[in-house]
Amino acid sequence: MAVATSNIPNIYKPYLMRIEKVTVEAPGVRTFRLVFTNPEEAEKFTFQAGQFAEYSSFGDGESTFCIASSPTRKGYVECTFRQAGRVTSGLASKDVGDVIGFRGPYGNTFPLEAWEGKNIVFVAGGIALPPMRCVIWNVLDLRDKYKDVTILYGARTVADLVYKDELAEWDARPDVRLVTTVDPGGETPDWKGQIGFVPAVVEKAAPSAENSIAVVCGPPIMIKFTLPVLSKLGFKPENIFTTLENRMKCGVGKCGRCNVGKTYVCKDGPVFTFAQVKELPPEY
Amino acid sequence: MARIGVFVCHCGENIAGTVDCPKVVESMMHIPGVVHAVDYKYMCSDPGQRMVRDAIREHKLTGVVVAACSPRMHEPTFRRACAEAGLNPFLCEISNIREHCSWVHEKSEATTQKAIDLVRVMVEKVKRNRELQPISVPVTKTALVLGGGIAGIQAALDIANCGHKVVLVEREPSIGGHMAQLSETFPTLDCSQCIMTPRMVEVAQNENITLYTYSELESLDGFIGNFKAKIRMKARSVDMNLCTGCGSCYQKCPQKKIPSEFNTGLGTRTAIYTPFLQAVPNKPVIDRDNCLYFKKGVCKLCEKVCPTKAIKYDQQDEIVEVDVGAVVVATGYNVLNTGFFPEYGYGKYKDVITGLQFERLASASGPTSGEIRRPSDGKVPETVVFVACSGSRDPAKGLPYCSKVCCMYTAKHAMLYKHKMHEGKAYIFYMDIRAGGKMYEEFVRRAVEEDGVNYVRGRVSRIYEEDGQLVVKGADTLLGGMPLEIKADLVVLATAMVASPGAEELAQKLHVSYDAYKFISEAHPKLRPVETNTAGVFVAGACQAPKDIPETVAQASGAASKVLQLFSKPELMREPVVAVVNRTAPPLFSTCVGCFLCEKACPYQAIGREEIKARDGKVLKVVAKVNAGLCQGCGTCVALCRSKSIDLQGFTNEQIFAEIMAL
Amino acid sequence: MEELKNKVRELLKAGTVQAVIGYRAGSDEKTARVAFVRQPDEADGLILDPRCTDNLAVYLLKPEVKLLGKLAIVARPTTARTILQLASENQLADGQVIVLGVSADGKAVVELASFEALEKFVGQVPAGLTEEEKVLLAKIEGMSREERWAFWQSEFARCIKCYACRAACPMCYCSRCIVESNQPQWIPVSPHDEGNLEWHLVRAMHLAGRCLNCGFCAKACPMGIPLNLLTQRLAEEAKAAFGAVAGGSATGEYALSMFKADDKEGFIR
Amino acid sequence: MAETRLIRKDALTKLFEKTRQSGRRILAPKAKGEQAFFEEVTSFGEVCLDHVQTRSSAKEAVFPKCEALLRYKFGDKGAVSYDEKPFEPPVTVVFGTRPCDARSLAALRAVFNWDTPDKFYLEREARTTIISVSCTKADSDCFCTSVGGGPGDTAGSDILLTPVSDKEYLAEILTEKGQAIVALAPELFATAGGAQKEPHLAKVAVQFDVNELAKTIPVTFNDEKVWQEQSLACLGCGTCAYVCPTCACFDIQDEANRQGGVRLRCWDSCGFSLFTLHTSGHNPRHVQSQRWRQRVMHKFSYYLERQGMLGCVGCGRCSRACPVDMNLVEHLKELALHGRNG
Repeated sequence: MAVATSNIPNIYKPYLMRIEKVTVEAPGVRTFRLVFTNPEEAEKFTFQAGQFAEYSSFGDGESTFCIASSPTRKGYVECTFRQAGRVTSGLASKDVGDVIGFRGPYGNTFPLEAWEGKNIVFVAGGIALPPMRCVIWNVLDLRDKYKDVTILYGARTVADLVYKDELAEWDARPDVRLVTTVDPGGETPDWKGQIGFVPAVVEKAAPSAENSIAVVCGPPIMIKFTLPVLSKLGFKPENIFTTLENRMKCGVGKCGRCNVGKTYVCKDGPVFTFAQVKELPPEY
Repeated sequence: MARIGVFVCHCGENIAGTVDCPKVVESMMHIPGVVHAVDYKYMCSDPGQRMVRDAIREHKLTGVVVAACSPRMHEPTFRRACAEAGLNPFLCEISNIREHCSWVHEKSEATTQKAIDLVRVMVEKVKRNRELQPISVPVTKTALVLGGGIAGIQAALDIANCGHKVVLVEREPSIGGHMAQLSETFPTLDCSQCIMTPRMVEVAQNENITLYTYSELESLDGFIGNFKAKIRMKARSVDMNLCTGCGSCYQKCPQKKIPSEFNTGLGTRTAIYTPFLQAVPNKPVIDRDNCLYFKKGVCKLCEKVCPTKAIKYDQQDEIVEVDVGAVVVATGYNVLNTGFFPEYGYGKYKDVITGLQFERLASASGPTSGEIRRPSDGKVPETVVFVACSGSRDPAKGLPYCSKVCCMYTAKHAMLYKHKMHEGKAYIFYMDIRAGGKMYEEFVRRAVEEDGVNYVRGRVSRIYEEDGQLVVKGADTLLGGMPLEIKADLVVLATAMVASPGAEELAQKLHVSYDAYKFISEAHPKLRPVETNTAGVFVAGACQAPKDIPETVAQASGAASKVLQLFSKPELMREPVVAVVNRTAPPLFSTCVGCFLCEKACPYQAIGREEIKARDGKVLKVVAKVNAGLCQGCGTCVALCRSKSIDLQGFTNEQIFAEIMAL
Repeated sequence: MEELKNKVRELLKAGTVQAVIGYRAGSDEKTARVAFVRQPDEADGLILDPRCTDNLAVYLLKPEVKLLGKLAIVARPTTARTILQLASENQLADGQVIVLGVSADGKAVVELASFEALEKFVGQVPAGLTEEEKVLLAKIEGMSREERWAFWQSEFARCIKCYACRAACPMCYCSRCIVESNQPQWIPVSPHDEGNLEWHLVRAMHLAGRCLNCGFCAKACPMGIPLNLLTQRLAEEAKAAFGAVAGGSATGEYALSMFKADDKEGFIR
Repeated sequence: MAETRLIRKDALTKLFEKTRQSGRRILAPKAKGEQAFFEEVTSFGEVCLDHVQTRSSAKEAVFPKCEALLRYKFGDKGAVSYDEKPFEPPVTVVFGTRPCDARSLAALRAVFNWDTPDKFYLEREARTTIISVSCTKADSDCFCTSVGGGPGDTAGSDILLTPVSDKEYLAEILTEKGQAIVALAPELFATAGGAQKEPHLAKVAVQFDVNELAKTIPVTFNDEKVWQEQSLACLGCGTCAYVCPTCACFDIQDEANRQGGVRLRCWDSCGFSLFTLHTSGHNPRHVQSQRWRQRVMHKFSYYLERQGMLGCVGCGRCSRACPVDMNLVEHLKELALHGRNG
């Protein structure tokens, strides 16, 4: 018995993207630049800073990362990931020219328009710079619209710092204040940045909270100790943003995995202010 | 981000004759991760190796697959080549498209396709290979030699004479083995004991050799360079330190009718005895099964007559533990025994004897002092029939192999008989004569031509007694299968050489493999004839296969040289193919759940326990830990681990899965 | 019954243990459920009757239950054997748990504080399949290979991969089950025919020679798959091949871990 | 739309045959041992309506335990292409669902159709006709009336049959899909006359006030002790979720060989410890009590807030299937009590 099929699209079907460039950022950490294999899809595709996607290594499965490139840079998307599980190992084995899946963009975005005319302070730790890189470039590409830009970035060791070339580029820019730090013991003899944990470095750098937005991403322990510092500096919870990274499968509010209370991180997030985070049950 | 190079070897025509090598190369270029593929006539040649080195540098390879012969042949070659080019040698793998493909198939599309499959499988493995570093382990420079026959004696002396300690273990009360039992030896007819006993004395006198007779290996643990052997010294009931070997005890022992093992049952011995006069050590042992005191609690005559009070009835078995770096197995052989030849009446007719029994009859130290007299009535036989291949080369009886020495010793036996009994008639039933060896063929010709031995080509079907006379029934196949009946006074069966009793159990203790006939297997039949599949355990003499004295001695010296090679360095480098227990992120730390069934299963005692502690020192978890020095990479623990928390470096589960999934 | 309640009260009052794992009445008259008794007066709610069949040993390794403090557990012989088997696999230490051993007829209760005492206790009760179990197993054995294959295929087809069998099995204590090991993916996760077959065969093999035949897996299976038939069969196999019976001692060897010179090698062809 | 007719019990065989002849797949309760399971049936004789409730729910008709989301082929040098076929799930009649199961479709649809419609669910649902049978008996685990349903509730059914005598069912034809079934054999349906279903329905007592519960459970959220006590017996097996007609959580897994592969979606459970485990080792719900809380909160609190309905239809399957006899109603009552007190 035949019944006509409807035109509901398959929301689980990824775009096929070709890897155009692979950059090894740190041990086990890679950045892929991806381009659409189908130009029509490329034409229609848009996203905004803060959104994430599901990346497939076909045969291994899907993994969730934010889009690490800026929406201001057209024609490609970039993602940065650390090789850890089955999917990321599958992805890590891929090279330029290989095809991977990309499903997205999903989730909400950083309210960049609302931030216009403000100072922006980025605080990132380790592998959490990628979700912020998207916003950083977005802001820098529209530099005139924002006031002071401060980037505070720390990693365990010098080797663990990602986007080393871009860090140098930001460092060289007069309109960006970059402070990098590594944990004590993680420095190399020629390390010129700070030595110390991120919260202490933030405190020392003391960015002004006046007319400022802070974006904080990093491991839970870093966030836990950085928030009081920002608060002491006068940042209000509603002006501090972060992105949550709960485990996801579908990315579209079906699979039930990322829920924090009634909140779907995939739909209502991943971008939250700390004012919002405080309201969430402690399950993230 | 794998960058794999594939190097397909033609091996001259060996591979290229059946496999389309260029096609293999072409198909490799379609596999993700393969950035370079090339074929060459002889990849193992200098230019071939250079191709590998150059490609590693030029293409920045992260892995190399050489499709060629068995990794047993050239894996070290190519791994070295990779190392020279700066690539960790363990990122190089061999795909065996010769033994596994070209040699076993005809030239066809399917053969080439199989070669492609085999190489692709290895490409998928290499993609998942990790850099590994060799493991260095110290070497205990003491050798354990099991068996005090000519093989064990030769190996022990060779090693000891190079200044290393040797522990020599012999099951019987004296060393000497079968060679001490022999009369004259072919092809020179020199007296066996005359050449054997000096060697035995040398062993006893050598300071580097510790001799344990009447002892057996209890267990062997550890690994190459670092074995721990437990030796059971069976209770001798005689204090070796006090005994002077004066012999008063066995002269007085009332139990005199015990069949002598040394004389193959043709003579007798006492309950307290030394096996033979030249025994080393020349100190007696009480055979508790036959001793009146042990059987009935009375007698103690030996204790009374012993001038040094050396008799110790309450002596217990003693276990001694020795650390050794290498083991030579030289446990010899046995002769096929009764019951095997119901049609020949062995065991039923006293005058049907084995070749070894004949040796004792012919030996000056034997029960007849070297006169050939038949066991039943001591009469000198006028007609002797020798039956070659008694048991050997008889697939129907389960012994398809040739015992190798029978042709020669049968010729010798007939010759010895004829030398002593010029008028006697000697017949030899044979299948064919195998006399490969220096002066061997000449020796056989001498028996036929000079000593008038009657060689009858044919098998004996039956031996029976008729009117008190043995009748040998056979056929002469050279005369068209003419039936033949010979009335014989004595029949000598050239019984097959078989593995010595307990060979299987011993092999299991040593973790070495053995063949269907319980002979110990060598690591490679041609290129590693004195090694076993367990590193550090070597093999010499007839425990590996039937062989004669010169061959045995040569092999024993070969095994000794392998031991010496091992002892020539303070440490040895081992492949890092060892098991590792995983580590995961806290709070799990490891998926090992600490059931320690692996600990029990590990044949090398390589698994210990490790506590995972919190910062405050509190033990969070106890997990298995592999001692890389002890681990032999056998993978037993990997197979056993239910949660898959142990993996074998170089052969990880992931690699094996990738190989299978690539098919 | 009073004897048990008194023992429980005693142990809790004296502070010998902080909690006792026992049975209490369940949703209806046919069911019993686990009780975690922490106050002496709660002992009144304990029951001990033919309904009480769950193998409570499964709770001994549960982190939340361990947090209650030192434990005592009401154990029929099967549960007692489970505890010994867990001990032989280093999951329980001597003295860690006090066993209130219930005799096979359910009447007598003995306090067993050491593994040695436990070993004696289980030694008095014959282990192995019941007559009914043997009959059931013989029925499966009596099938032709094709019939048996069809039987298990239809059973496994219903599996939904909820892993209740695993959760209910006290011997399934791995912190990461093989089915969750995905590098490599040993067993397909999805509940299709292949994945289900692999899961159940591997589960059965992992219990070979370790299964105490408590039947909790089959009871837990919401789809009614008679899973215990598989482990029973393997228990018989381990017994026949290696003389191995699980749960007899706290230091017992595991047949599949041990090599013995007289091991049967019939499987090598 | 609703139309009431009578159909004789012995006419069901005929209706069944007509339905099958029309090319529809029929899922119905089939007895196995003491339980009944929804399975494909090919003759009416296989159908068993004697059980208060089947062990498994009928959700498999619209949300299979394992389903391919996409198939792909590997090409040369890391190339990938899709192996696309139109998604045409079988046209299905689910016969013999209880009214609670029929209601569960709305809860499933709420998840699968919000914001981003899920083709797989919706296509299956569109092709599925639900013929329910009212409950004339209930057991102690049934609590449909406590969550807004009832033994003769029509929500979600296309046809609801209620036995009104030994020989007859009252048939409420509720939707076009239901009409289509009737149209296969209109001669089997007689006019209803004055038959009433209510007297024949089982009596299911209301056990708790669900509106109160929605208010009281969140209050208890941070009271760890309560949840620990509640879940101490829980073994963390997924049974409750797997037999639940409304549980919709799933996992996505790839299975592939050298030639290509398939991306599968299969049932999952928030009760599993690995459900929320991050690769880093961090687990937002690292103990069982949190996972039990999630299940209860989701069904009775979050669902209401996000989907505007309860995530529970009161079928009682979770209580019946729980290997350690955790009884949801008991737990809910206890929670309500805690909420009220504090």
